[in-house]
Amino acid sequence: MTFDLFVLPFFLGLNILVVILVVKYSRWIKGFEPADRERFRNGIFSWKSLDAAGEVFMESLLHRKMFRRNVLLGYMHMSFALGWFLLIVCGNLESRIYSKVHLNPPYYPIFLKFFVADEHVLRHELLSIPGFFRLMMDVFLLLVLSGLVLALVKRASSHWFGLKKTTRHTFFDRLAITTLWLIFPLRLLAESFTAAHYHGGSFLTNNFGDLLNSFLPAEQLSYPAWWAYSLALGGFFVSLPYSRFMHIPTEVMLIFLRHYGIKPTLHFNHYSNFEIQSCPKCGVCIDACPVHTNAHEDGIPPAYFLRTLKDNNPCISSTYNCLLCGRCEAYCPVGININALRVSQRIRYAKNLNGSFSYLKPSKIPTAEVAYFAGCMTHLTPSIKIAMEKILTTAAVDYQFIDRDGSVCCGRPLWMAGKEKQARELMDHNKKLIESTKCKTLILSCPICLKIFREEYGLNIEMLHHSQYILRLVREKKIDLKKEDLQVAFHDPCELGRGSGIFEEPRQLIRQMATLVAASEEKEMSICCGGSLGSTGISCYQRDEVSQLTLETLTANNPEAIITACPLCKKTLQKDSPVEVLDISEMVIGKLVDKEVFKRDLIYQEENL
Amino acid sequence: MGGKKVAIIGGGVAGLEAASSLAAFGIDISLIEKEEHLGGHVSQWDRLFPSRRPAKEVTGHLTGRLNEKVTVHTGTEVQKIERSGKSWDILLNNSATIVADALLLATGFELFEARKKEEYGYGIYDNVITSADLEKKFARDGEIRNAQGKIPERVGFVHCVGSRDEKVGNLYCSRVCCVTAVKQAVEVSEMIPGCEVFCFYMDLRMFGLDFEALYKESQEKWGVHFIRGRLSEAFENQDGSVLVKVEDTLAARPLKMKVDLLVLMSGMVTSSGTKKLVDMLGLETDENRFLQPADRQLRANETGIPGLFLAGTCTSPKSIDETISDARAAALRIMEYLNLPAPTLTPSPNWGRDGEGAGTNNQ
Amino acid sequence: MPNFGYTISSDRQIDYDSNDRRIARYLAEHEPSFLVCFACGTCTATCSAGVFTTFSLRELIGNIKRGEIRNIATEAEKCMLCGKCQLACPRGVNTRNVILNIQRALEACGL
Amino acid sequence: MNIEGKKVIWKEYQKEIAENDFFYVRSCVRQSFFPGSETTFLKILREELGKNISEHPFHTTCTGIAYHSDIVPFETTMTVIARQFALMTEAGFHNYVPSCITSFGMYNEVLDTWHHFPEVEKKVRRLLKEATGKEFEKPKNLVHSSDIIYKFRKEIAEKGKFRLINRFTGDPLRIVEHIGCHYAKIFPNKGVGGAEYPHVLAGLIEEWGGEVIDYPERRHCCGFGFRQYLVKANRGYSIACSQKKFESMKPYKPEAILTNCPGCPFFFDRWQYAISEMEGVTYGEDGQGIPVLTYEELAGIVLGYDPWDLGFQTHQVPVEPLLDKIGIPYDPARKYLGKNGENIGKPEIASNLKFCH
Repeated sequence: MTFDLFVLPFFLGLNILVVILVVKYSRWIKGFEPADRERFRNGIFSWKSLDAAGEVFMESLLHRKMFRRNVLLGYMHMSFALGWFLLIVCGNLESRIYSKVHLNPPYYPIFLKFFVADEHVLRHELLSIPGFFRLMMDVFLLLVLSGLVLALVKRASSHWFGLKKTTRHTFFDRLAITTLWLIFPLRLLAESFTAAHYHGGSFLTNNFGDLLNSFLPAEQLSYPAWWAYSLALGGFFVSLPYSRFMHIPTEVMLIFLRHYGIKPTLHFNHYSNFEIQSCPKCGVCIDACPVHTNAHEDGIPPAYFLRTLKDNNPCISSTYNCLLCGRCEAYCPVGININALRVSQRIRYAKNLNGSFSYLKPSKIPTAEVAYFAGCMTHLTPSIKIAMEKILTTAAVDYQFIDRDGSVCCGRPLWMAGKEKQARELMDHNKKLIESTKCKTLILSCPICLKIFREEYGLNIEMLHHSQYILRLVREKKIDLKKEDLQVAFHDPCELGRGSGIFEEPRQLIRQMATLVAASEEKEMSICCGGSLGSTGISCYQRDEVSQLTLETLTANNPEAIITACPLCKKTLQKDSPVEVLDISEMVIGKLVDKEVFKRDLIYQEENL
Repeated sequence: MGGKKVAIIGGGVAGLEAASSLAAFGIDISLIEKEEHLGGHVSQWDRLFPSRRPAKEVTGHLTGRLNEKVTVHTGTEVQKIERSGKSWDILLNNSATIVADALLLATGFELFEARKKEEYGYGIYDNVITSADLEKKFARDGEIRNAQGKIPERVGFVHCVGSRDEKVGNLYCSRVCCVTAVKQAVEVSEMIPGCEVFCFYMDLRMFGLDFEALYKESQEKWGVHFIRGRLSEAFENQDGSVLVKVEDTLAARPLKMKVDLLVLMSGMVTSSGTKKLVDMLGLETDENRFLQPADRQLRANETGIPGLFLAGTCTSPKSIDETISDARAAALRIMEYLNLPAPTLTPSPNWGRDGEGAGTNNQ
Repeated sequence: MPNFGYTISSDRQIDYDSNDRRIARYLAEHEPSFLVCFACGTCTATCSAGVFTTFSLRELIGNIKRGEIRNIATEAEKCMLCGKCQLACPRGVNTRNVILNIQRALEACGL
Repeated sequence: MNIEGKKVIWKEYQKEIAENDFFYVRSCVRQSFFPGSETTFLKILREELGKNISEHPFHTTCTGIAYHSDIVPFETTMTVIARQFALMTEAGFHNYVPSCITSFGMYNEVLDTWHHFPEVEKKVRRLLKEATGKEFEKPKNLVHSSDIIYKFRKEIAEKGKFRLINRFTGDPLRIVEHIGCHYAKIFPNKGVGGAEYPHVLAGLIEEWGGEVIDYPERRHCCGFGFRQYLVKANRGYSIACSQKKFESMKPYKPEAILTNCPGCPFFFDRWQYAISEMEGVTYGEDGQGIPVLTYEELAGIVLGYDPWDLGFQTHQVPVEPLLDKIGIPYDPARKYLGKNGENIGKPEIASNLKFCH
């Protein structure tokens, strides 16, 4: 017997799901930029797909990143994903034993125990191939069920899973999760009832079947149980595309697309759909968001924001109030480019917001090997300017101070506000200015500038943050630093660390001068100072809340000073900091040795009086 | 330390505080007040800046601290003052005479007569009132309506009326009007939701510790508008509303607008009572007609005449807390003069805690 | 009309009652910190754009409060959004959001 | 509006106005602007009130116009004024009565200067002596001619044949008054009723049966402003000032504008025409303008003088509608006939402002 009516819910559900997915995905892929479509076509039948498969296994099945975040959470996701996956694979293999035909209908392995439920086929020793499969199938079922138990516990008390807040559910989310949670208990029941009669199971289903049989009419109940099981499966498949569980197939797609080299752009496009739909709403981003946790701003964390994108109506506040600090990206197990998606929505709002800088007149700067661009923010922290000039003169660097008499903004703030066109105007102006110096190296004091200079200016010269350049000067012995018995903590500026991947150089430089003590959150996990220009919406009071949090993490190990490498961070943190806050360049001039240097310092100071 | 007697002219904040401070050390006090009630201007006020506590709390506390050593003569004016030896003979209009070892003048201030700024039309335009009138509305009516019985949709406050104005011969700042205007602006906004409130100011002199906070609250919470510029003139429209002309000096352009109620922040001028005593005792006054102490920094409560002391707003505009400190300082000087040991602390533990224990604590 | 050789000069007076204060209301609602500006001019003094052109946020906010909105669109356009003013503002005015909201308000009011 | 409040102020600002024996000095411009006014003033004082008033053929400008246009120095002004005083002294008078508001302001300014700086007075006496050999006494009583009409307003009302009442409705005529800036804005205590709420013209209107209409821009300048009008390039400001006042008074539906200055009535009258041509706007009922009168003309109306002898034919804004309201008889045929019957010519018809021919 290879068919029974009860398979229909599962079978139809499965087909509907497949059709919907195929339609959705193909529409999105068709919508790609030609270049991306090209990448896709070339990618499919290349080694890239293997890599992708590998990552799918690590992330989508094993949930490695989840494990890193929290073992219980990781195990919960892993047990569901991997357990189910193995049930399907193993079930298919097992079905081969019993079926004569080569290609079984897809429901056959799923309901195998129903179809092969007759005495003589099932008389097997435990130490036989069929027996082995039976054992495995029960083991995997147990694995999944264990995950289910955890899921239920998580419901009750999520903090065991390292989550303060969990996501809210939509109707389809609820439908899907209910059916999902029913699937495996029902499978257990169906198989157990059947096994109670024919002993076609293993340690779990057989014994559980006998137990049930002792006080229930197992034989009569087994058939309804198979029906229920099939219904649960069908229900889950049908609701999946409209629920958070859409992330299961979509995340797999996304991993492949990434491996094919498709990247997010500034503007919202069909690739963005894959990213949005890949969000499992696992909620790790919620507690990662300082604006949410400390500035009490709702709707910012991606788990919430991306849903509004799904419904295509993100509100102004959730679009603009985000600091774009990128901490949620660092946490996201799926690796969604949330900042890009956020800015893409700002562009949408900003479409009619103009800006015209026709008043900027081109100007020239004398040529030099090295050019220094302080940036707007640095003009509000002149100590950094002075420090940099002092260091550069001390090291006898041939340099030009490009914006000594006031900067034209680098364009990053406009860029982050979604005003690309206007940002480009400013960028062109600065680009010409810098090109006029014919410099080979450009030093920037402000990480905000650094990021956009590196990513969008298209200057083919070396662009370094001053922390990197100073470290080089030290290594080249152009300046000597004395190490003192001083304990300091380093604050990673968002745009320098997560933004530009510069974590180590500043730390190495600091270690030349003092002992670096850890902050409770640092590097990728460091928290924004609160001053980020990424947000236009939040109030100064909310910014203070974030600063407070950051200062707590920085002073966790009682440093004597906080060192940062960004004028904006410095200015923001020093407002409420219990200890001194210095830019790394200011720290350096305090630690310069060599009498010559002090002489030059004096001359320098006189010149600047 | 019996036998010593001090006469205090003026039963306002300064007079009351000085009286209770001295009486607490067993000195006999004659407190002479021309009005029927004690408390001076503050007794006519509804709420006080910046905390907006009821004025009654303060007057209640001050009068409550008067003990049996204080003889109060209300509804009484001074007819004649003569110096006989070291003491003062004070003849009252009820033909009683008081003999005192020391005399303290606490004759306070009067509000500038707003009619003198003819161009603002006080007394001519129905809807031009003074800050004192508004305070009475607060206290009496508990609601604000203009002369047409309409609840105002727009109210304007004119700062520096009679202050910092050569045209009326007052070259000084009255100190308290700015913050009073802001306080009243907040109160009006609170009473009339949606009412637009404007302050026309030259400089905002928020000198007190909490004044700036009140100023910010007025903007942030109540949306009070501040227009920098002094009113040139006001005019009454057909509907009784007031048309004001001012320069928005920050926009460097003249501005006109209509308000349903215009409140003039009358400043402080020296009181008629003070003027009378100036003639009686031949006291010195400064160019603004306030009493001139022996030295504004070092001997702010003394005069050239031994045994004659000054306290409160008769020497210069002061806020209530300043007046109270000044009165205590005067009391201390008087103690010294009477060769009594200077007190180590003022025996009024409850004083200063907002309202708490107000009117109690008679020792 | 006979040529008199002169015309009637326009009035420089701000007529508050007839001015359009919708923009001011929009800002008060969407970026309330706009209300606490006390016109100290720090923003204008530190302004990156101000180095190169006549742009004064202080003046812009003042004009909007008075309903003098004739050329606020072109003025607001000059802002580079660099954020110096926001750091400098003693009253914590959310200056960059004021600029963005001026442009939104103009859109909302169909101006 | 609380009239009692105004009365308080009017009480404060009363000044001494001589009873009789006036030395009258004419205005430079009024005789050409409103030819009937000054002769009417003399006629009223001599014939109606039987006063002794004299004027001097050698009297000249007080230099006010040149002074306020910054083209003569104050010393010159003071010496010229000293000469006028000398004429009065020689004629044996002590009560000086200028017909011009600006002159009135000038004389006050000079006397006040001499009061505060006696040495300046000494110097001026010397200069006058050297230049003309003349000496002078300062006036015992200096008033503007409108002050005198104000003083005798009751007498005029008694002798009057008409009152300022609309005979069709029986309502008092709604009249706005405009005081020349130099009357009291420089020296508020030299003006009847002070600078903010002057009574000098309001008193006439009340006394003669009309209703005084106050309006927001009452205090505003008519727009003459000397250089604003005299320099053609600036005339836009001048006319804008008048327009501001018209716009402000229009809602109050005034039936006449009463003035006491040489310039003001001229600009109110002529600018109404210019504005009607430039912008097609008129400020009276159905296309008419608002008639502009000098206080002498108004007094003349009250006393029943012939409108054409008062010089109404020289007004740009026709006065006939007002005369009709009061019920004053006039012969339209005689409007453009001069003193001895010859035709003085008709003005062109204006495009918007209603004329009466």
